[in-house]
Amino acid sequence: MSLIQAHGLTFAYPSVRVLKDVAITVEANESHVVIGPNGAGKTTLFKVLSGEIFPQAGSIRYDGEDVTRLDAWQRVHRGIGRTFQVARLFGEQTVLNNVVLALECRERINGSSAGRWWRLTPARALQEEAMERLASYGLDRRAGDAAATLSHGDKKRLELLLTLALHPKLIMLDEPTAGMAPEDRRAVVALINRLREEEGLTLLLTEHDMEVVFGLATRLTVLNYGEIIASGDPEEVRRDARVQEIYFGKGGGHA
Amino acid sequence: MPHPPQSRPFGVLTPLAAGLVLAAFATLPFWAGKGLVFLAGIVLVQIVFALSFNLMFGLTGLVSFGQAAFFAAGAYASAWLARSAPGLPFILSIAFGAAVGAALSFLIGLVALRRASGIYFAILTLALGQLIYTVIGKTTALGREDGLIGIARPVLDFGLFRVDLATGDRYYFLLVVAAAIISGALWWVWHGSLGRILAAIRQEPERVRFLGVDVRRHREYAFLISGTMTALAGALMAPWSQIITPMIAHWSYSALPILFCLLGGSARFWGPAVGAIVFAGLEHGTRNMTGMAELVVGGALLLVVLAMPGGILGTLARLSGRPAREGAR
Amino acid sequence: MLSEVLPTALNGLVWAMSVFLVASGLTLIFGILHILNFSHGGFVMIGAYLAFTVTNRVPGTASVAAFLGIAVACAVAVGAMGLVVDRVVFRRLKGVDDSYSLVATYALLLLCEGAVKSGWGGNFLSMSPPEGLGGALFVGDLFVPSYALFVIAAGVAVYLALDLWLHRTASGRILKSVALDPWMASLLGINVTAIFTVAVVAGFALAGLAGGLLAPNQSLSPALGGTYIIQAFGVIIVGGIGNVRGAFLAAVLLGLVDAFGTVYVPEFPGIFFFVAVAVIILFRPQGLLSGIR
Amino acid sequence: MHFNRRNAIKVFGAGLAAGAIAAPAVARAQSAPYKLGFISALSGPSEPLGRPMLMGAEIAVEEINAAGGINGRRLELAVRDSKAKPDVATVATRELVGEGCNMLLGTVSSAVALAISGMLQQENAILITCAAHSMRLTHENFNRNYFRITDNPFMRQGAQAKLMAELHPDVPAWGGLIPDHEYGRSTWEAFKYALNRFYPRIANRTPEIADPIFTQYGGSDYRNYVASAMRSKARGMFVSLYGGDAVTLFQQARPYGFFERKSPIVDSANEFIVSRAMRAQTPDMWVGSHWYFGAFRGNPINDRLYAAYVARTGDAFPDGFLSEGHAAVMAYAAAMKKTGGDASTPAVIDALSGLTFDSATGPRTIRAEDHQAIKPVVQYRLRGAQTPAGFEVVDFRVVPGAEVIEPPTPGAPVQW
Repeated sequence: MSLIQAHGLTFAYPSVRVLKDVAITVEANESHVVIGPNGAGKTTLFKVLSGEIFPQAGSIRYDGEDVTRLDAWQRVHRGIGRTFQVARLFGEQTVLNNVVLALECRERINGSSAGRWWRLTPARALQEEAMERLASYGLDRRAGDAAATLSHGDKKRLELLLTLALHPKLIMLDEPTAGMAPEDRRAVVALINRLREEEGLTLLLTEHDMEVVFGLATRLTVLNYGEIIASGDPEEVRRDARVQEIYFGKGGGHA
Repeated sequence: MPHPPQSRPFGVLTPLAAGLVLAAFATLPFWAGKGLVFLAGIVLVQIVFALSFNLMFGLTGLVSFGQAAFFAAGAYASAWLARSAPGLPFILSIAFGAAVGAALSFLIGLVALRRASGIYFAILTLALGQLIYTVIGKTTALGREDGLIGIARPVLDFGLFRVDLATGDRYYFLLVVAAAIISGALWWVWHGSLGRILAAIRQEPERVRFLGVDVRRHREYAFLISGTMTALAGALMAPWSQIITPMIAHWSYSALPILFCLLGGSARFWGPAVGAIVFAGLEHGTRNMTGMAELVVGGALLLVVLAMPGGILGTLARLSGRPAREGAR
Repeated sequence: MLSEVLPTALNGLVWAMSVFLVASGLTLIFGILHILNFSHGGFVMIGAYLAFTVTNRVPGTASVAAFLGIAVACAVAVGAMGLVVDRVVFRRLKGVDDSYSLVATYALLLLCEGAVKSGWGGNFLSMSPPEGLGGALFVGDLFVPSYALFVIAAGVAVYLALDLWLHRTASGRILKSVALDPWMASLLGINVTAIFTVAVVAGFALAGLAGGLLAPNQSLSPALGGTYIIQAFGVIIVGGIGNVRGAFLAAVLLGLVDAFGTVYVPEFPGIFFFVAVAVIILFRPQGLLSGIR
Repeated sequence: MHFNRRNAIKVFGAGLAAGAIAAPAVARAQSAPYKLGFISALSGPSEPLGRPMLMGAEIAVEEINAAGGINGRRLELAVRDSKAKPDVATVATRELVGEGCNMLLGTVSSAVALAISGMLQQENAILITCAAHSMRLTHENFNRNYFRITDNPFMRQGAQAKLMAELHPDVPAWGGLIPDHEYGRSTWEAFKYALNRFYPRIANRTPEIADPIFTQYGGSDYRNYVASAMRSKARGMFVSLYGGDAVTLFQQARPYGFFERKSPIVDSANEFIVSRAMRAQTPDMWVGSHWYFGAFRGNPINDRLYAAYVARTGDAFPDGFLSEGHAAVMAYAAAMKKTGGDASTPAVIDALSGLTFDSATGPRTIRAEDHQAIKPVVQYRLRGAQTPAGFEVVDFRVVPGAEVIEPPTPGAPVQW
């Protein structure tokens, strides 16, 4: 079943058209990676699909429902999560409180009393759940530190953790390994594959690093100047003549 | 199973200090002169004003330059009602002031937050505030530029007995109690679940949005709560000063809470209260240095801003090795 | 009714150019440093008081040339103050919250008022336009005070000079690149701190120039600093903050709105400026033009 | 680690405690001299009005003390700045009352006077205002603890319109430039009323009165108002802008040929404030004043006050606020002589009601009904000149107060 069906997506800034009539589908439980050279429109496509901005034309269906005009927060309620290229965290808050806040948001969405605005301190159960989640990502040692003091890789992991705390069905990861050391990248690839295989999540990603791309993609879409030029099985896409020409044309494995 | 680190939500020092200041305010009429008591009443109102403002400013990260409009709305609306219907219970006229402030801040928040952010939001609120200032100054029912004079202090009717707040320092004590209750309510909002979300919105609104929170709606909440409480402060001031002029809607009056917040430290709940008290002390201390007052107040402010970027409380916290902001514990 | 249109438009332009003279330095400093300088009006006021004193103390300063010379001298003097303010205040405001710089510069405004009061006293003062600008001219059928024309010309001249500087000179381009991305500019070997200082000194010099040129426009009192600042704020915000062209456009627009409002709806003097600012920001939240231009 | 916070609390505590000790200490001084509380604008835009008022009060106190005081006791002034803001004035008033000053004087701004007047009965204090002009003070908002020893718009603008009818019977077309607030409107109301009253009687003509032009307060550009005035058919112009706004208006009006086309110009209350700023550029106009020293030469109080002023400042043209600060002290002195030294509020109120006392403008009588003084209304004609001061007084008129005063209606609005 297709979790996301989008077609005709068009987005233009005053001086430049970034997306031109883009159609994309994301099947349930696939790991769909969007690649393309810088400026191809990957991040804009992400923004449009996640509801951060609205397209000027086109429609997006999520899980059978038309979500084109729904704001990001409403799509989150329906099970979409998203991380950013540069991790966005509450830097002044402790690592623990970052997670507790995400859990409180989840409780609010569920309408549970643990998320009501008049609660002075977060429910004990949420604090404990937060610690467990931190422990499973090896971040429990840093629970009391301000999030701003974390290393780059830990920040990205914490952001993923916040996103997962809401129990999404689909998560959109914008360059999840950007700026990471090779061993960290391999850990992220393993983690993402585990999420898909064990927890049944659907993933939509952008990525620059080809090793990462082919390590986790079950489907590959290539975007160039706002247009999709190929989409399908990663190996097939790799052999596509147009892709070879404009993307791998210079013979390298990196974009 | 791992346990959360021992959280020290609220230390013992802050309530102790707050209690001492409250005690100082509550006992003031017994050991200070009439002028100082009156000034202290104004400072209490300004504390409520600044604490309300900081919910939007220091917590949510919205800079409004038109907050005085809500203060004036509360003051004028309650005074106008009390004057038009003299028999009405005091609590109703106060509630009416707060309601008018709520309606106004709801409307302005709805429009301004939809259209502008950052410095544009600040100037938009400034322009809307100046409009309200001008309209008040041209409205005959509100006394035009000369304002409303001779606002009566109310009589509280408890059925069995009546308390005439016009006698002695009774209205002052009412102000102390009201300021304590309102500050307590604001404290609750600031530290509670809603406050945590508002603080998160200040730091990283996009992340909050992707945690499923309607960010604009929550900014509107902050603006609304802040505007309503500010109007409440205005409504409380009218019977105390017994005269209100359009000056309380002027932009320079909107600058006051910003000043208090930054002076005391906008990152901490009690910062604005400290700022209001210190600023009043500074102004009162220099009141007879005519001609020098601007130099002294300006110099002191500049010094504080340059030498104490976290405000007074932020600097005290840094000196004592605590984090600059509450919540990071 | 028609006979009112031209003079009203002209009066609107005089208001517009006097406010633009004040706003130009304000928007320049904001464009580069992102500091909204509350004290700008205070330094305009100091420029005006300096011009007043020099004109009255030094004999033979009644000519237009001397008047312009004095205005330039005021620009230099206030620009020098800018150098001090940059060292002592602005450099410490880097990286702190916008609202801190607002309060710091508000404190500076108080200091300006205090300084003027202790230097010149609290009495009102008045300065006449120089000989040759005191009278009036006929432009067609229109009767125009020559000093009013002079203010318009001065506003346009300052605008053109700034526009040329920013767009047609190497130093202007460097300034713009620093405004866009100081970090990138520093990588390219530009001394960003020095450029910031140049912008502050230029902005303050514009304040001094505005003070010198506008000294005969209205009475002088320690409250003068606050008189212009809100109008100038409105102009730079409506114009698109940091944008000199936008400020010029906005000044003309708001000047005309204010003038026609005053003449045709006399019951509400002074309200149209704020209505216009609110309406324009509601429809164009980023101002008429955006970015530094 | 919590050391610093605790210290901060100590500092706060100490500050508050110091205030507590200071207040009663000042109150103790009450037994020896009579203390008068002076409140006026000593900073801000109204400072040029409040300063001479204070000087006049100081001169009066010195004179009285030099002559042995009142009933053998000296007078003393406790001075507070109102900044022309009602809330600041309210703090200052309570402070003064707390220090034992029940006799207050001063105030420039009507808003400040109304604010203080409203709290007098509650605080058991008396206020004599020296310049606040609002008609409400002696009408709608009248209370027994309030006194005005100077004139009011009804008297001032009445005398001005009367004089115009006498001097310019051929100019029946009048207009006005009026600041858009209560003071501005009430001056215009009074002037218009008096034009309609005196032109038919004196000039035998019905005046043609144009709608006034309302101006913004504290603006930097008045050219559009000037242009509107130029279009008006009115020849005579009544201007009640004050201070810096008036200077700006006149400065911007001159090149339009305003003063050639609009004559006579009547200025409601600017004393020498405008001419001191504009010097040779001062337009030819009739100015309303509290007091002009040249009009009362030969009156020893007038001559001594003028001499004291010149000695202190070196300036030759004192503003009328000087005599009003002086007169308020003289009124209290006279009242206390009458009570035989009893400075209690009820006694002083009784003594002031109906009191006749001497001043730089000659004897003044405070009406018992509404506590409005019957005092001469002073006007002078000014113009720029090549004199050391830059201007000269060409002519002056003194109209006895009784000729132009309104009937007393305390508690009710003026009947126009």
